[in-house]
Amino acid sequence: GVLNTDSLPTRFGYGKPASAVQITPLDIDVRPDGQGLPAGSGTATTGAVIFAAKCAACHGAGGVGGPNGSLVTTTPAPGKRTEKVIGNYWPYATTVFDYIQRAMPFSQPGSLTNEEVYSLTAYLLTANKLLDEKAVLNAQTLPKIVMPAQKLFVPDDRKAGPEIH
Amino acid sequence: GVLNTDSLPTRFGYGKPASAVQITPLDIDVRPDGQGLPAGSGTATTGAVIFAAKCAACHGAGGVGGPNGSLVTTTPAPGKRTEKVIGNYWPYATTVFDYIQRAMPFSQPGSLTNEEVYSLTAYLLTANKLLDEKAVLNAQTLPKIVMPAQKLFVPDDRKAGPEIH
Amino acid sequence: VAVVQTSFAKGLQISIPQVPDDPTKQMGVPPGKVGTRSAFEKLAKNASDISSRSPLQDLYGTITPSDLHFERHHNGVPAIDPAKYELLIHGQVERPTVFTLADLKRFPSVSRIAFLECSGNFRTGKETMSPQEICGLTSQSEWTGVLLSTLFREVGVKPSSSWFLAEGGDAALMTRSIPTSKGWNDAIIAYAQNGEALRPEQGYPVRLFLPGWEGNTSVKWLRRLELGDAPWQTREETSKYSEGIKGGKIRQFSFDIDARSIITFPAYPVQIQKGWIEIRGLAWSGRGKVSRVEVSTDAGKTWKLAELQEPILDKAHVRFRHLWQWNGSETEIMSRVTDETGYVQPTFAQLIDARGADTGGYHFNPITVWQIKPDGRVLNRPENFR
Amino acid sequence: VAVVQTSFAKGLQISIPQVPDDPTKQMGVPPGKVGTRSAFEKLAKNASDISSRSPLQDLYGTITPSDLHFERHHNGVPAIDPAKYELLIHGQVERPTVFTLADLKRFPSVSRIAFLECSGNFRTGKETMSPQEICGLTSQSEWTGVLLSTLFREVGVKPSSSWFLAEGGDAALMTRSIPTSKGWNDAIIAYAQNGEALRPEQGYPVRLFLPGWEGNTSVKWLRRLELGDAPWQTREETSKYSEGIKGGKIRQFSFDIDARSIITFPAYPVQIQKGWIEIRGLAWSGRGKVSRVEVSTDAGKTWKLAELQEPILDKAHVRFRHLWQWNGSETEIMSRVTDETGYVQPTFAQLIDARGADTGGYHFNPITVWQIKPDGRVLNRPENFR
Ligand code: HEC
Ligand code: HEC
Ligand SMILES: [Ca+2]
Ligand SMILES: [Ca+2]
Ligand SMILES: [Ca+2]
Ligand SMILES: [Ca+2]
Ligand SMILES: [Ca+2]
Ligand SMILES: [Ca+2]
Ligand SMILES: [Co+2]
Ligand SMILES: [Co+2]
Repeated sequence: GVLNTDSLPTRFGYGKPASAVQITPLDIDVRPDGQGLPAGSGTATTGAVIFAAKCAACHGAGGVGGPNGSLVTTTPAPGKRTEKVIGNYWPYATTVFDYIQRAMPFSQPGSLTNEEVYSLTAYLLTANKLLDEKAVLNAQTLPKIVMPAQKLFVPDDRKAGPEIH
Repeated sequence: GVLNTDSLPTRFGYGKPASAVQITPLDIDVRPDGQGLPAGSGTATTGAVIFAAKCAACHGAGGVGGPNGSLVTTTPAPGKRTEKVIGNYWPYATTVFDYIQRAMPFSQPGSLTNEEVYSLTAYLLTANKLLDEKAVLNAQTLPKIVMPAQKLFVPDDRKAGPEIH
Repeated sequence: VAVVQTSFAKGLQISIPQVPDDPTKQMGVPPGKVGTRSAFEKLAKNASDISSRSPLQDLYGTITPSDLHFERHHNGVPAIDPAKYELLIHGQVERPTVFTLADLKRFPSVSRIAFLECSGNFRTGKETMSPQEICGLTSQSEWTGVLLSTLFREVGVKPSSSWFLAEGGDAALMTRSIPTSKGWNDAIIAYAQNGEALRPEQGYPVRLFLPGWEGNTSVKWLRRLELGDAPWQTREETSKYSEGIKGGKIRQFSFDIDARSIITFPAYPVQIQKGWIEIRGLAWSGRGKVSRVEVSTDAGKTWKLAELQEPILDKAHVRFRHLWQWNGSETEIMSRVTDETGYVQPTFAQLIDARGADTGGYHFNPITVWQIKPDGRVLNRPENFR
Repeated sequence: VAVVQTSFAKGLQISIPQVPDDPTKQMGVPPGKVGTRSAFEKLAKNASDISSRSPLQDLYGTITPSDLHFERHHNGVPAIDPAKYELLIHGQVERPTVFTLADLKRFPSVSRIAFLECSGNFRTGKETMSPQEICGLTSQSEWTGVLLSTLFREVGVKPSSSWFLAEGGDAALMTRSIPTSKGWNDAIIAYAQNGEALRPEQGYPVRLFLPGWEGNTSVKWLRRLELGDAPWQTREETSKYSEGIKGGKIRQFSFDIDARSIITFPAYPVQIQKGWIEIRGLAWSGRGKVSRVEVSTDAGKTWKLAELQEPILDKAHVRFRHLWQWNGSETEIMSRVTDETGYVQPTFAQLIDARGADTGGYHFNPITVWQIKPDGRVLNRPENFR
């Protein structure tokens, strides 16, 4: 099922060069090193107001409970597993910004401004006790936050072969 | 893709024995040696009347022309191929009975009595000049008719391999 | 519904599905019980009163979507209640038996991917013909069922039986005589196609499937098998599905599908542009596996080996591909297949030469030639029987 | 529509299709442009808000009918106009490029039959669970598209690139980081499935297809590939699609689908009868070909080799079958696959033993055990994480 690559020309010439004007609006991804973070900033105080208005209906007041799951660490009921949330399971804080920006609020994805996303990120980190409530989150400060779960993450160590892993 | 037949039991025991009552109504096929021909008989004179009423609309008056094709040999228009019909192309007369019985008239298949099928067969053979118009067709006489095309038919002689055939 | 003006369709009223300006900004349709086909995909067979042709030029890979499998019926598609379905096997057998659909499904099963082609699958006569029109009576599915040999053992087919009659439960009561050896060899009593029950148009709930043989012998809506010792000479194996050959003779019981290939891209009605073009097509043989496909882009002067998509299966459509750099000159392109028996797909002229001008359209498997015009139009090269 | 009384459905209103008493005595439905599914076949996926499961127990062979392919979306199925569709490739490339759908189809194409499985494909907890409920997030298609390596050469991917981001054009803007080596190796930018354009639920008009890898990485409705030198750590590869392992660690970027098999017949909800039974099921591995499937009919005490339907394809569902004569005694039946790397499908206990009790449902591929009751009922044997 693999094409004999010897017979391929170096280039076919299909497609058009992509200009910055085409790339920039799509290139919204944010990496752990901060690459991709936009200008702007936000705080937990502002985030709390936005969260109550746009998020709490699905994720609960203060990010706990709600029909679509908690976002903040809580103590599990006896015999229950700990819910995996930002505070205890997410290895990078930049992911909070990236994901909210692309996918939330669920019913209106892509509707938030950069300031709003910074503020919501600050709010959720604060609620998870990972950020001081006075802190200003921006492209410089956000990548510096070290998440408690980061040290737990290991890349796949499974190998082909008989071992069960 | 082929099952390892070694591991098959001799019989699985699924299905039910078929009784004569189940087989007989379905077993309507007629072979060139006459096997399968029912009791009864028919003549071209009777067949002509039935044909005009039940068949001519589709196969033309006298079995020539009509929206669904001629059944009787005609001289082709200059430059046209001879139409392949019962008289010049069918190798066995029993096939006429078998096919009419199972499939005609097209809009009411299976509606004819054995007498009607014998008569229509007699009529079409007569129209194709293969049977005397006074002849009585039945299980004994029908298989005896030798069709002009029979000598033309040869079984497939193509073989696997490079030959074009 | 909107009215559009294009060079192809002037003032044509067509339906344009509604899509959001930016689908990333509004919630999509939730998961469903049964999937859909995009409203933008207008796939259709080419239907007449008696057949319906697969849109080969619009298909990819080798599996034919079940609802685009070609159709050829002799009195339409019957509606059959699977709970009432029965298969009768009788004649030269130890134990005449009736099987329900549930009985058939309990037997050991097999699956195989194989083509099914109508032996009348050939049209020519004009330039503006697509692969669908020329050659759309071939399709491919993964068929599942019980080997007929398993049922033969179950009912105790007698050694005296050399032919059996297969009869359909349609309004044509379709009947064909089949050598009993094919039943012992690889015939399948099929009840499934591409993962699900047979489609009604393909014989629901049960059909005969004879790998590599002309489609008509794979009797649909199968209701009865009678074991005998001579062919029945049914109308479908005498008046039809027989072909004139040299010396005024008529060849009968020509079951095997001779090897064939056709370029499905580029092909009418597409218009091509200069530059690299991947020539794509299908190749198959009823006698075994495809060994190679050659492509000519210089009107048959030289031939190059096309790439064959693996797996190359026995009696199955194979997808072939060949890269070609078109410089804008007028030319003709064509493909020819060679099967594992050494048979090389002939030209139209070679077939007429071998069979005589009186032959008809059955088992007619010539090389299809596509004319490439300087403006990029791709046209069938019509052939003439006389 | 009629009201029927059965032991299963009391007074349920169901639709019974109308069929003639004798379909051989009235003309059938003429050939059509698009085929149909028999009204007697009630095939359906099992749909929730976020996924929809293939009815494995109702399927035959290995191809999943496209409209029964499992679904897993993160904000529904977007409606995309193929004429407006574009794929952007940028980042660590010589030539950032935008491709239309027509551009993608012009490149050399490949087809391959391969499974796609969601790595979250495991449910347990009760006896009355069918294969669909336990394991219905796996399906198989013949995928056609352009090798990503062909596009990588076209845009000039820089040797510095070790990871790329694949982004979907759905309302979740789904993103996954993929090692660039997978792109060079066997990734396909797929635009067709089982002979026709991708279905909307499977990513129409274009998806990424990563053979053998967890389904979520085969990003649907693909709109963008960014070449980079480190993973992005998207929410889908951190918060989700990661699994707890021993020592409180969390395993990430676990892409390969471990080998798995499941008996799909007999399985809940069927009830079996004494006598010969063909045990049927599916087996597959994301690491290569299936080498063998063993079946136990005595609760795991002894194992026998099942027959494997050819062709056995790389990273593809394989149909296995094994004849068993049931004497009416209570027992347990199960299957286990071994792939060509020597990996043997583990039991639930072996998996917990290897990963610790804190692991979740991702990449959970245990042997499925079916309890056979003396009255012929077949029930799932539920397993417990703690
Ligand atoms: C209409 C319901 C709804 C609203 C409103 C909503 N969410 Fe969500 N949220 C969801 C759903 C559903 C998911 C899970 C999506 C998935 O798994 O694909 C989710 C997931 C998340 C996650 C990831 C959780 C995890 O553990 O992986 C975060 C973070 C999040 N939402 C933040 C927000 C924020 C911030 C807002 C407001 C700006 C918001 N959500 C508004 C429904 C909603
Ligand atoms: C409503 C139209 C219609 C009527 C009425 C009809 N036929 Fe036909 N007949 C057809 C069609 C259509 C075919 C071709 C069927 C096929 O090829 O599957 C055909 C085929 C035949 C053939 C085979 C021709 C060949 O060369 O293979 C015979 C013989 C025949 N009909 C006899 C009859 C007789 C006898 C009757 C009356 C009892 C009859 N038909 C009534 C439509 C009709
Ligand atoms: Ca970026
Ligand atoms: Ca933004
Ligand atoms: Ca008989
Ligand atoms: Ca009769
Ligand atoms: Ca023939
Ligand atoms: Ca994983
Ligand atoms: Co080539
Ligand atoms: Co076995």
